[in-house]
Amino acid sequence: MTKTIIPIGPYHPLQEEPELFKLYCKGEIVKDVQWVTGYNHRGIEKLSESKTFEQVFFLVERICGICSTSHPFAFANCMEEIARVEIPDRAKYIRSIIGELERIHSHLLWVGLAGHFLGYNNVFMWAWKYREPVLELFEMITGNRNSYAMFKIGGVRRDIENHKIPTIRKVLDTVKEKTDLLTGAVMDDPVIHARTKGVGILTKEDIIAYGALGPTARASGVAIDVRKDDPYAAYASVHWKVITAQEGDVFAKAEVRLLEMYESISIISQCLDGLQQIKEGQVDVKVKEIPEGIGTGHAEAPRGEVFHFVKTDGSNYPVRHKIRAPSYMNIATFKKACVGQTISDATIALAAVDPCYCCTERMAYAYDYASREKILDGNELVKMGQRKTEKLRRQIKRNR
Amino acid sequence: MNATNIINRIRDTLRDYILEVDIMSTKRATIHINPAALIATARFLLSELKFRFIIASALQSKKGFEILYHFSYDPLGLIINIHLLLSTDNPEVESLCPLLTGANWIEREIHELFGINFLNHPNLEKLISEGNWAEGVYPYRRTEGGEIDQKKSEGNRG
Amino acid sequence: MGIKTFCFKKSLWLFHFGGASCNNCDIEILDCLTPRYDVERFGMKLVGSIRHADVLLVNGSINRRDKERLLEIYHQAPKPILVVAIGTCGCTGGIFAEGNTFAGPVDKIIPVDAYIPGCPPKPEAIIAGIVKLLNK
Amino acid sequence: MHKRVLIDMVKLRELESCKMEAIDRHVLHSKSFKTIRELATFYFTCRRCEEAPCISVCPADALEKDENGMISRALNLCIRCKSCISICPFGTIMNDLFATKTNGYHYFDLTDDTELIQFANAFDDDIVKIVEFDEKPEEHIYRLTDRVLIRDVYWEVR
Amino acid sequence: MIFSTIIYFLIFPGLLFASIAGGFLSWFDRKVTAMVQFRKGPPVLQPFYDFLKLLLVKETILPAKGSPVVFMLMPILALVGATLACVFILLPALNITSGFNGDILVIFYLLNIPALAFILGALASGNPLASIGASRELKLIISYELTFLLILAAVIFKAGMRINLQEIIMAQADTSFIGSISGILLFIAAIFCLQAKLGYVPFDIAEAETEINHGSFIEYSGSAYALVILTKYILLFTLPVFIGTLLLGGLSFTGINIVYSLLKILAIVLLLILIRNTNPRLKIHQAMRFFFVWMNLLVIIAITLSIFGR
Ligand code: SF4
Ligand code: SF4
Ligand code: SF4
Ligand code: SF4
Ligand code: SF4
Ligand code: SF4
Ligand code: SF4
Repeated sequence: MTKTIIPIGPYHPLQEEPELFKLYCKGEIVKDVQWVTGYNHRGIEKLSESKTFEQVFFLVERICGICSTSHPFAFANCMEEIARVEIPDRAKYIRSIIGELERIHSHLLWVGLAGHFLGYNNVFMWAWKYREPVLELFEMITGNRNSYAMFKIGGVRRDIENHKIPTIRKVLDTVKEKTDLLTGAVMDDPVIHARTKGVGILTKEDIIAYGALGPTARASGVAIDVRKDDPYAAYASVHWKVITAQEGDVFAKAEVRLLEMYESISIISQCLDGLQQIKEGQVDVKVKEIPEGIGTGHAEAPRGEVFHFVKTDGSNYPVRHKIRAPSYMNIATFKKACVGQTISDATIALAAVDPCYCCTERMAYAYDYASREKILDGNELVKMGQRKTEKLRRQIKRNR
Repeated sequence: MNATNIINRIRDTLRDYILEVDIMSTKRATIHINPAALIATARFLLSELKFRFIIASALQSKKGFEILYHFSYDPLGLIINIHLLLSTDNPEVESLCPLLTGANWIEREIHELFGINFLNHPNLEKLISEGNWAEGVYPYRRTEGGEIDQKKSEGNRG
Repeated sequence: MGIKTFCFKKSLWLFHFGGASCNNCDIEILDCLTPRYDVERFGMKLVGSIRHADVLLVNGSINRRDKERLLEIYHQAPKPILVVAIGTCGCTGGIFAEGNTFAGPVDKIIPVDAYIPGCPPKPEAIIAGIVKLLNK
Repeated sequence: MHKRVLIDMVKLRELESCKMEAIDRHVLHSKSFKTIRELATFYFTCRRCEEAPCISVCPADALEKDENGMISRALNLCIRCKSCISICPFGTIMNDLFATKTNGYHYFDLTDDTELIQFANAFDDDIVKIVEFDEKPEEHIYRLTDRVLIRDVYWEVR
Repeated sequence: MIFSTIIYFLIFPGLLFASIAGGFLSWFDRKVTAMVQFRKGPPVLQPFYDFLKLLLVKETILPAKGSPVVFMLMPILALVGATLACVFILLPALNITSGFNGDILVIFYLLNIPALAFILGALASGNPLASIGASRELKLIISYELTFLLILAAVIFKAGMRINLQEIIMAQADTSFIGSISGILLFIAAIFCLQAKLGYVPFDIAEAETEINHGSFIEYSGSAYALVILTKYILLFTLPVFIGTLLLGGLSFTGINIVYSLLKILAIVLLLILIRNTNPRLKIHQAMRFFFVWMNLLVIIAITLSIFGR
């Protein structure tokens, strides 16, 4: 098998990180998919064994910048299970708020990228512009735009003081407005419909076979959401619903993500109500010892379930720390979603999974099925995707 | 059906293979089984009880290689770890791939990091290591007697 | 200040190399392009070919597999090329420095002109860092 | 009379680098594991100050005194800033207490006979040896736990 | 005589003037794009900084494979071609000299030189991506040049079979050609041809990305690339002027007419930018069909209409 790795990655986010996806194609049709990972391997599981539990939080936060709270979330759930501690209510609310804010910013980021793949560069710029207020909220609450360092065993590190609540609500209102705008733009656009409906379909059976998670699964009618199934933090005490769709195509995934943002906004505002009723101050409990044992913790990241397994031996280092990010499972479904599609649909099918970057891939190449030679690089794939949009757009205009 | 029922069902059906059942809380349990019974157990969990495969974690301890297969029963939020112990000298176990496509990557990864062989795996090719460490090196393995992590023991950070 | 340096400063074309990072730096670099920060105001833009680049932004810890690619890219760049290590990872390896695949911080592999620490550095910091580099 | 291990703390402390650490869990009602060094130090060397300066200096609130005046360190809270080392007027707490190695793989559970022997074999006989007698205060041999005897200079003459 | 020719070529209305004007238009382009995306955009002098930096500061790397001589000569050839075309268009347009019979055809050929030169340069660079870009560019030229030629023919016909730019301008003294239905159709076709000639979306097929000059130019660096972007500036100025001259009644640089002329050019450029910002890229065969079928049809309809004096 020949493989050409072009060292220059285009700067577009999907190709930002140096992992490699190879598409084997026959003519226009994708026949097989192969992936080469390892460009981003940092040995985090091994590193974690040399860090104390408190330090591990900072490490898992840096598994990926987009999920930077999901991993600490799962790890905290896991450690609290081992130590059998119950965290104060205030900490629960704060954790949920951070988690949901992160979901909003991550979904917005995705909308921008998907827009880019469909050839709507303006959507990219706009979605990223609307993401900024959310990041500002983070900065106000935690002191950093990403990597918030909020979690610790037994609670959170910083309180959200009650006087900040009105500001948060105000920002949420603007975010909601902008979400309406984006949702409208996506849901009503006939070109987007034509371009994404029926593309990259995953059936319920596929989802189960691959163990796919998060919006990818929910868009195929598999209503798994850790927040409902195994409620942690404050999710049991707020009202919200799991968004699902049945079609399993790219459009359904977009729909699920967009509607989830509304749920997140509503969860946050309920949590803020909850916070207002509790006295400021107590946001953590002291956890002196971590006993020997094993623990499993999971949390619903924007892309699906993040799962952590820790084995402890009573010392202050994990003996084994296994981390499973949602993309690890979701990326494999790409094979199912792409094979048999045309190359121009492959990119958007890939983007629909939201292949979060650090766990998985970054660069896409198309290979000829027979000779296994490279014929297209990631750039051209993006281009082909964009061209198809244009074609459809014209068709639709004609049909009117 | 609640968590206790499910665990009892597993206990009854797989009575012959189960070495020990360890109920950690209402939503977590670890079942130690005989490695030979992995396929039967997994098939029962996946197709009869409709569990979801989460992931597998491997680790090496003094006893040998241990693999924990994590399964989740989402309607209840129940997580069951299927634990099995492999010998240090010749660690091998049946692959879950024929049952479950989603187990492909993780088995490759475990093979790469620990050198555990998965029988009947369709493609045990390297996943992450190419260029990062040499052939035949299993970075997560520990040597006999316990190697000392150099950086750790030198520094005073303990 | 000669016309050469003046023009150079006014027109910086950036090329982004992401190593084994956590993505936050990548996103923050990208964020510099978006409406809030808009580096095009300063004549900076991201280019897709290293041949056109004036500044090489490197972020993320560099693992052994990335190291060769980084070297290759650096040698392909037309001189003068400025190298900026972005983020704690780029500057020192950060939290990943003890990892078993770590191949040394950026400055052990190629010469670095500026370091922008932060985990991740804010877009403001990235812009400020590059501006400071120019006034060196 | 079962086997016990006798550790000469004075000589053990002099060892340049010590590859093996003895541990005992479940002593002093602690769920986590402690090194024999740490236990012995707090047990035999610490003077049990009334207004213990180490406790007040600890920035992480990790040190605690129990009803007998014994100091214990909460593993998860201690950040190893080593302020306690510099404040202790008697030089009780020393750097070696914080040299926890990566994980339990290097440690010996001194309640288990085989591990007890393995541990003893790893050291010279004059430092660690297997004995079958109980504590002998007149020879400065005191009992730390059921299976561990320590030879040390006990400051408090009982 | 020779002296004035050199002035014409090098300073006004040639190299210097055209590059400055083109540079400004290029800034205009980027600024408008930025504004569409809620951004602020680059400063006015940005195109000149870019050019000077590439020319003066950056190292020029010769390709290891391929042919360095051709690689380096081609940007120069492209620049000369573009500049000559510019001079031949502007001299009559500005009423400096009256041009010569058949200059419109010469201009047509000169305008082709940059594209062809870039293709050769790309092939000489030895980079596989560049040659993909080159082959696409070639296909593109084949498709749009026929349309462009037909447009010229239509204009010549409308001007009463005159093949002198000066006379075409004079023919529009009362009403510009765009004042008729056929003129409008021609203008539409011409705008798409310009889009393709300038390599703008939706016809930037030879360059992989809007923002990136990939494809044909991937191997160019330093001063060679400076010449490339200079050629692009000049084309960005020359082509709209050419269309302005052919269809919008020419330009004039006297009195209030200066403002009109400027507005004409800006309007054409603005149109190009807006098309570029609201459309995704086409596939190469789509582009070819677009020109071969639709645009040619459009022009032929225009010619037919103009036979009936519309
Ligand atoms: S404080 Fe920040 S920089 Fe320091 S170890 Fe923690 S995460 Fe790293
Ligand atoms: S799942 Fe995706 S977003 Fe989350 S940490 Fe992994 S790469 Fe990042
Ligand atoms: S410096 Fe921090 S934010 Fe940047 S890549 Fe490294 S860990 Fe991520
Ligand atoms: S070393 Fe640990 S116990 Fe001592 S003062 Fe520091 S935190 Fe407290
Ligand atoms: S260095 Fe350690 S002891 Fe000193 S102030 Fe900081 S945390 Fe506290
Ligand atoms: S003496 Fe040094 S090590 Fe000790 S507390 Fe002071 S600064 Fe820290
Ligand atoms: S200061 Fe020293 S002697 Fe006093 S209680 Fe603390 S450790 Fe013991």
